[in-house]
Amino acid sequence: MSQSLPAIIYPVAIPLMGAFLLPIGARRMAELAGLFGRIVVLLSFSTSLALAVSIWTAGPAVSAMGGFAAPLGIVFYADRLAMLFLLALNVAVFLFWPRGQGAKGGPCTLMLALLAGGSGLILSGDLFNIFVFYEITAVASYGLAASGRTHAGFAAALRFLILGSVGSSLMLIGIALIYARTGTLNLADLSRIAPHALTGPVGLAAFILLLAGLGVKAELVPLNTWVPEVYGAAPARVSALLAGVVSKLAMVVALRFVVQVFPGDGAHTVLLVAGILGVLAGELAAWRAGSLMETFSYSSIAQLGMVALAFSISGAAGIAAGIALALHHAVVKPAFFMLAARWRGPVGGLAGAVKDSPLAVWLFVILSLSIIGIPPFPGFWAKFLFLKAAFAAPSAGVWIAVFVMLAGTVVEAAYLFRAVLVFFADGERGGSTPRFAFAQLAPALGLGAVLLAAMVFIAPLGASISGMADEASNAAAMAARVLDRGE
Amino acid sequence: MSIPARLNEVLNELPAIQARPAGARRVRVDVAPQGLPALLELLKGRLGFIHLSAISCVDWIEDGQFELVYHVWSHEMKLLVSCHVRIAREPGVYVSVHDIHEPAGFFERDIHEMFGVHFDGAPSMEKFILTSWEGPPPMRKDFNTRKHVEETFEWVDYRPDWLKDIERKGGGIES
Amino acid sequence: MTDKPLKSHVRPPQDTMPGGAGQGCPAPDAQTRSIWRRIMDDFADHCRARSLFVLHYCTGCGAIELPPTITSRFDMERVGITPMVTPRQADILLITGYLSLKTLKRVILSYEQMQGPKYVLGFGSCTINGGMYWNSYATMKRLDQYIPTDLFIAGCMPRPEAVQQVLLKLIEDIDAGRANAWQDYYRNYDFYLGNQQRLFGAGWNTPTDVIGEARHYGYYGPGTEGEHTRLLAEGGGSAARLAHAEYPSTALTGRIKS
Amino acid sequence: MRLLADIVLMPLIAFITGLFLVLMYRRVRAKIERRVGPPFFQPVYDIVKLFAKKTQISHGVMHDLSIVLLLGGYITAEIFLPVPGFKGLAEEGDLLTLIYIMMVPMLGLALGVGSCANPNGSIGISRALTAMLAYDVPLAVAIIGATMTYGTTNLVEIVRIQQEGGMATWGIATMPLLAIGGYLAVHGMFGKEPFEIYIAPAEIATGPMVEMSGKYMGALFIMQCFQLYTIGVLYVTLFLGGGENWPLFLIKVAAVVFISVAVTNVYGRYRTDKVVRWMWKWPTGIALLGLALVMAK
Amino acid sequence: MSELDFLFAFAAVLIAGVMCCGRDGRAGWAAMAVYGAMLVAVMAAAGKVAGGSIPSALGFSVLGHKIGWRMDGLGWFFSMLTAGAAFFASWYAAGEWGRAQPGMKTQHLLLALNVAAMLLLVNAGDLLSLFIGWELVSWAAFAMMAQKGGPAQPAAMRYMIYALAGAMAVLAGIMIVHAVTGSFAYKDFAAAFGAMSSGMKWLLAGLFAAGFGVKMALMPFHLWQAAAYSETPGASSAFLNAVSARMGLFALILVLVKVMGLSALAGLHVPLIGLSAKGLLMWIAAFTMVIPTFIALMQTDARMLLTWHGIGQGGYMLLGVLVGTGLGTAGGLLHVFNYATYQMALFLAVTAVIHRTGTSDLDRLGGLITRMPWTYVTLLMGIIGLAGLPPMNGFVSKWMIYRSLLDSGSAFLLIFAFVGTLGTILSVYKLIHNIFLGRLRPQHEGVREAPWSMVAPMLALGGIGFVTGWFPGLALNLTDIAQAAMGAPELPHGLGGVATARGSLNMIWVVSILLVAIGFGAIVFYFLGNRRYEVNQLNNYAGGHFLSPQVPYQFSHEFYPGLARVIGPWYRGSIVRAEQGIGTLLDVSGDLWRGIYHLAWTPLYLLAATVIALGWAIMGGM
Repeated sequence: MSQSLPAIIYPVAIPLMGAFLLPIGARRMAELAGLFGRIVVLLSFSTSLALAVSIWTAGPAVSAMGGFAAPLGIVFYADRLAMLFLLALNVAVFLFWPRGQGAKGGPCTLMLALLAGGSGLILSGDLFNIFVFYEITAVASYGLAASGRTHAGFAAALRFLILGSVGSSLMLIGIALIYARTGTLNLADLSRIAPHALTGPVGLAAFILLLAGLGVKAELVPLNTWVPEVYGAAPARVSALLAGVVSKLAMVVALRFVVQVFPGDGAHTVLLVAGILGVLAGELAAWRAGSLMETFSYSSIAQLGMVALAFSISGAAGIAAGIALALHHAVVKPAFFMLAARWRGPVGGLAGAVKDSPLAVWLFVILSLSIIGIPPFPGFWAKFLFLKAAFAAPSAGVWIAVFVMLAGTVVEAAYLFRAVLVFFADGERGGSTPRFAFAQLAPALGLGAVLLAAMVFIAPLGASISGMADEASNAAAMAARVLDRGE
Repeated sequence: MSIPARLNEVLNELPAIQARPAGARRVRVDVAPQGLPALLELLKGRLGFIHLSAISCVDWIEDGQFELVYHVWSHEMKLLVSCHVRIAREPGVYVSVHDIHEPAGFFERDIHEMFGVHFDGAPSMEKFILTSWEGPPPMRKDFNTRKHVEETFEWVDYRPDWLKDIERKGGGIES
Repeated sequence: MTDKPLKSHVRPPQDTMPGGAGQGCPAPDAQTRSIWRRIMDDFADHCRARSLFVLHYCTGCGAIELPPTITSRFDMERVGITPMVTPRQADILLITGYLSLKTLKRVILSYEQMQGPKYVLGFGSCTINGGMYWNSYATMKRLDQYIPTDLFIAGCMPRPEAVQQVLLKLIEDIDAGRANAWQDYYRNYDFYLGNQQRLFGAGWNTPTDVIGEARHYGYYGPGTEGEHTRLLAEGGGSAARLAHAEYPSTALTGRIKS
Repeated sequence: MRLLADIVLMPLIAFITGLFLVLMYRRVRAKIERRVGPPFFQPVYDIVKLFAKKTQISHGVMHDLSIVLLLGGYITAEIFLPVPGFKGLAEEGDLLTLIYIMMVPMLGLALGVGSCANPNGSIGISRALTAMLAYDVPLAVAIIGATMTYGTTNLVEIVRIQQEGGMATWGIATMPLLAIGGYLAVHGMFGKEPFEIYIAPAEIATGPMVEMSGKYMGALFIMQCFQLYTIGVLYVTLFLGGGENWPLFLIKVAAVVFISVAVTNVYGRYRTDKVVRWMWKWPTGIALLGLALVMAK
Repeated sequence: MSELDFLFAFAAVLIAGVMCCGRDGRAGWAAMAVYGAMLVAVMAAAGKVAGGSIPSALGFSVLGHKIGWRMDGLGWFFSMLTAGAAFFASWYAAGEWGRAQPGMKTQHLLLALNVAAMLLLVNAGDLLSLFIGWELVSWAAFAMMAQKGGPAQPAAMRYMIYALAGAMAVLAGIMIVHAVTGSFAYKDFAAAFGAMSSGMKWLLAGLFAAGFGVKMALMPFHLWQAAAYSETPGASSAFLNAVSARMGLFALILVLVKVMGLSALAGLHVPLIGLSAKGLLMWIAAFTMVIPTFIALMQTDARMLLTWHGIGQGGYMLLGVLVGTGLGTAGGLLHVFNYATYQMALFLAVTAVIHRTGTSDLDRLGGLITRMPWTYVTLLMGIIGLAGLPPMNGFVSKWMIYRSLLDSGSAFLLIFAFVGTLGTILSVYKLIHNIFLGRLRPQHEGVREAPWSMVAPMLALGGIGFVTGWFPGLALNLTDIAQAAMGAPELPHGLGGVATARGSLNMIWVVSILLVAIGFGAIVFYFLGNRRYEVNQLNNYAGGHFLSPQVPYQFSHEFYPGLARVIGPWYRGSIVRAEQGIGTLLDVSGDLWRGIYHLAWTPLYLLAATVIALGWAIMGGM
């Protein structure tokens, strides 16, 4: 059942080593940095792929660091959910590797650090370990946010840094609170102690603090004021990566906490409230947004709000819906960001874009149809899963959540198709809107292809997601697997 | 029957003017052509002669003159002043007073149509009564209406020749 | 001049009157009429005599005589005479008194808009010989020069009794089939047009296409077209040609009725 | 064969009765104005004179078709209107069909007048349709109330129900309010004085009839006869127990028309919006009250 | 490969065909041929579908739910309508009108997409496929509306928001049903509906009625339809008007009447007023009949007038179906068929007028009867049908609806229906008078009749209306199939019409007598008087005034001044203000949220809040 120790470590170790070696090498051969970085990513991708295949076949794997047993030692826990997001992270990093003038030493190392931190975050089964890797990813994302080297970029990154550090400190307090009450930091151990130790206001306060920490990255309402500025100012590839995958990682960690450490209703209602506020904030702000980039950043807040709503529904169905929504958003949002990168400025100025770059406009239409949730597209099936889960256990909060989500979808459709109609409007001076070079369009087209493929193979994809959700939802099995590994 | 004192003062201020009472509430004032607008202005300004009821024109063909009579009323003094002006018949041109009394515009158009007197500065001098009339201004004495009628119209003769030969055969109107 | 009636057996010859207007012209559809047709015509004349619509067009000072004649004092409805608003539906056109040239234009237009057997009654001496406006440049003197007139009433405004009497005389004429002056407008249109053009100039025309109607109803006589209508055709524009230029035709097929 | 006789005779009877009704209308008006009034055959003379007009002016094919539609519409309406002795086709089409068939001639006239290209006519038709909207609301309420009480819309059946119990089961006895509301609406339908806004000779030169001359005008006179007859008989059939025998039936129809005509000649002319307001206030109110009573039963 | 599969195959072939070679001239005629073939295929399937239903191979299962399509009587009826309407629309567009249109290829493509989407909707096998079809229809209609650009886009945007809100309500309803019954099949839903609590029943009925009511433009959601449908280019707007709005009615019938059952709806009672759910819906239908009709009365654009009438007529159909008796349901469904014929004829006629004169503004047209007689004949047949007067088919269905209302004793609803008909008569006369009658304007002097390729479909539609008016039995056979599938009681009817105990209608006699009487009238007219003489339009009575073409002598602006003075103040547009209220609410809250993201000191506020919370937790919790 337990895999050989080194296999789980590689996805974290390789990028970490690469991150440190790259600056040394880069001083002499500057252009080699990009290439070297890519090789490292490919390497880590292949190892994690191998790991994923083995887990898929043999079930979740556990590895304790340095031979120390579970409750004391640091444990890595990898199940199919973790593997899915690990692969997604690797693919995203490879796809959005900085190009052009941004590809000097700095951003590449940060990218590798981000990869390492992210993988560690998703794999570690220990609370403090999660905090450490969360810090690594946070720092890396601050650096990347500023990699645009523009004045606005620096200011946004600074505000992002301040907010992130405040969040992290709150998270630290939370961890300390838990450690004080339970005496252990291992998630599996906690899942056994927490139900009777962390109940009551202290437990809730601890969860809120943890969620506050994670909320910064997961764009939950009170903490996501940095989103429009950073995504607006950062280079498109960075915002795509951050919005697309990194925010999902934080949400998955929050899921782990809710499933294992805080199974009670308190945590679920907090997540529900955060989700509702997220959807409301995202959709309404996007309705009044000026440029496309700003619209999509608000829209990502809204989508993550929906994921939070899904996770707030206890039980495997909720988790499955959450995964489906997160995965779909991870595919669609980066493509939107790549498009928005070329279509800067207010939407009104883009009249007649369909004549200049028809492919981009039709991709935009397909993506918006899917994100709204029109039947043949996978977006619909994600919403379908969410509604199925929501109506399975209808409570007052869930009714409000459903209403907010459906109303949000209507508003989302309104502002997306407001833009589409502008594209199709017959602009007077043809050729005024920016054209797309194939290189810029390639990642978006790739993601579009993935979406269409998902549309075709919806049935198997649905089955695997629900399997993943079942496995991730029973905390007891995970605890048993981690703790009494020996006996 | 005498001219009210206030009117007398005003009239004395103008040169070449004769005024004499012409009835219970009527005064006739003869004034030189160039003095009329001033007279009307004075009467209107000072004594409240605000109502120009009519402008009539008389064709003195023997003297070769037209006489224009401006009938002006004052409701305060309950008095009518008719200002008589003589203009030469041939050019038949006089100045318009429509800026003092607005209804004058129509009276002048009427006189132009009927007598051919042209008023300088009048708002419009086109026909509005005899719209399809091509002949000379009909009210001038030199226009012979009888001859015109004789030319354009035919008469029913009360004893046509066919009636005469019927009567010869004994028929005709019962006596 | 006492208005003594003509002895009944006296009938003035037609050709002496210019244009043959006045006391009824030769029997209209002179071709031999079949028995059935004669019966129908007699019955039609019988009904026409007893149902007359008078046009509400008060052209002169005599109109004030009409109300007592039509309403309760003399009640002409006893013999079927009722007032009607538009010329289209009216049979009798009353010219009650003097006619200024401007009004004459409207009278001619209304006359042409009237239908089929229509009758014109001239009230008072103004329509006979100009009346007291005989030497006025602005009024017409003889009504029957411009539109064919059936009956005149002498007097400077005849009283309702006289009006009643002329109406009864008209009814009697219609019953006997003699009241056909209206056909004369079609047969001698050139004469009437000539008189009208003399007053109103060559450009004078009305939207009604009288020549076309004459040809359509079979009253196209030798006098219908002459040099006046030719004048109208090229100079002022004949009703037909003008119809095209100025008045677009509503004929379904769009053809212009020549 | 019986049907063929009905189809030919019913319109003829309708026309002749209509002539009498028109004569009665003009005689009553004359008597009110202290006049002798027209001779006996005056309506016939008018119609024959109009048809015997030598020149007939038309404004296009639609102008002619409207007259044809007019006459056809009213003849059809007569055939669906049961009178004593003649059942016609009342079985085939019921009261609702009759109400709609009575709208066909109105539409035909409207199209014809429209094609005359004369604004007086168009204004007349716009006022006529507004008046129709005005008086048809109370009429509808009355008809619905009647059909509710009788339970059927088959006119022959309605007449039979009313005649079962003699005077007591007449419509006016069983539902007085509906009858009164209905009568006020019917008075509006006659299109006479208080609601004569669309003929209004002084303002719009007889409205729809402005360009009608000769046989067109004759057809309109015939329509007036049919109109008086049809509306009178409809009211009699619905509320006055239909026709047991001819003399009584004619007296009832004459009575219906007489009261309306008598009232007509003492009124001035309402403006169009006054017609609408009046019709939707008093007759509708009374009829609704009656309907409420009927529904309560 | 059942008939249904043939149908789907035809639709797919058509879309592909138009995509690849939509450019060349013959594409229009080819599309027409395919639609004709579709119509024939549907007609052929009539026998098979009368009893049960035709399964289809198209179907897949996802996330554990099996989704399939099959055609039952109701689906067959609406498929026949769709194919017929598409056939006439493409026939009209194939001719000269199509060649004169910019971007005709996209219009053909969108028409094909719309037809395919509608076929998917009406032949849905279960609730999920119903929703899939519903979404596709909404979006295909949106694309067709927005295609022309310019003023069409805001109208299309407004439609899309309404349609999507409706779709979300339907989705929520479907998911609730799934949560309760565990499956999407109609029969499970029907079985479980009886046992549900009245609160749940109200919720489901409300959600489905609102969701489908949006597409049908029922009263509170009717604002979008007039502008959206009249801005679409001619032939496709005729298609949209005739059939697209009826998809809402199809879904309403399917869910509310067939699945839930009218008796169940009658059981639900509104607490305060004594109405049942069915009664409430009938009153909504009644208001939908009257108010849009009187709004149509005040329109000055021909297309807006017709689309407002479309909304009004929708009220009639729903009212007929909701009465529930055999006569009422047959009346409602027959009205769907009749409405499709005359509304399409009207719209094509108005498009022909626009094609020739360039405008559809009623204040700038007039007297076109002399120039476009065949278009006039079509419009005449159309308005007689729309007003519901005897010779045309519109009368038959309205009579049946009135008859059923009388039988069920709902007098006040009948008064509303009657007032609606009167309003229709007034506004349709205004339509035909302002366009074709009255004075011909000088600038329309050179207008010619529309080309034959446009006149032929119009006359064909008018002919169908007249024939089914004369022999309503033909159309009633079609509605029988739909009625059987709906589970409504059977309606005994002959070729001429319906013979019930309390009042019967035999249109063969009514129309024949009308024609005979018109013949007699023609004899009286043509033989009794003298030959008529046609005069030009200026030979007119004008109080002695000489008419000239330059001076406009036409009464068309504000056609019913008397009526406007009475009912003018009633047009307060309260629903329009409510809609604007929601819009401003959305904008204000959007600005509010956006403001939060421009706050500078969020971290500080956050820190302060957490410290306070922590203090409370520690003090209390420890």
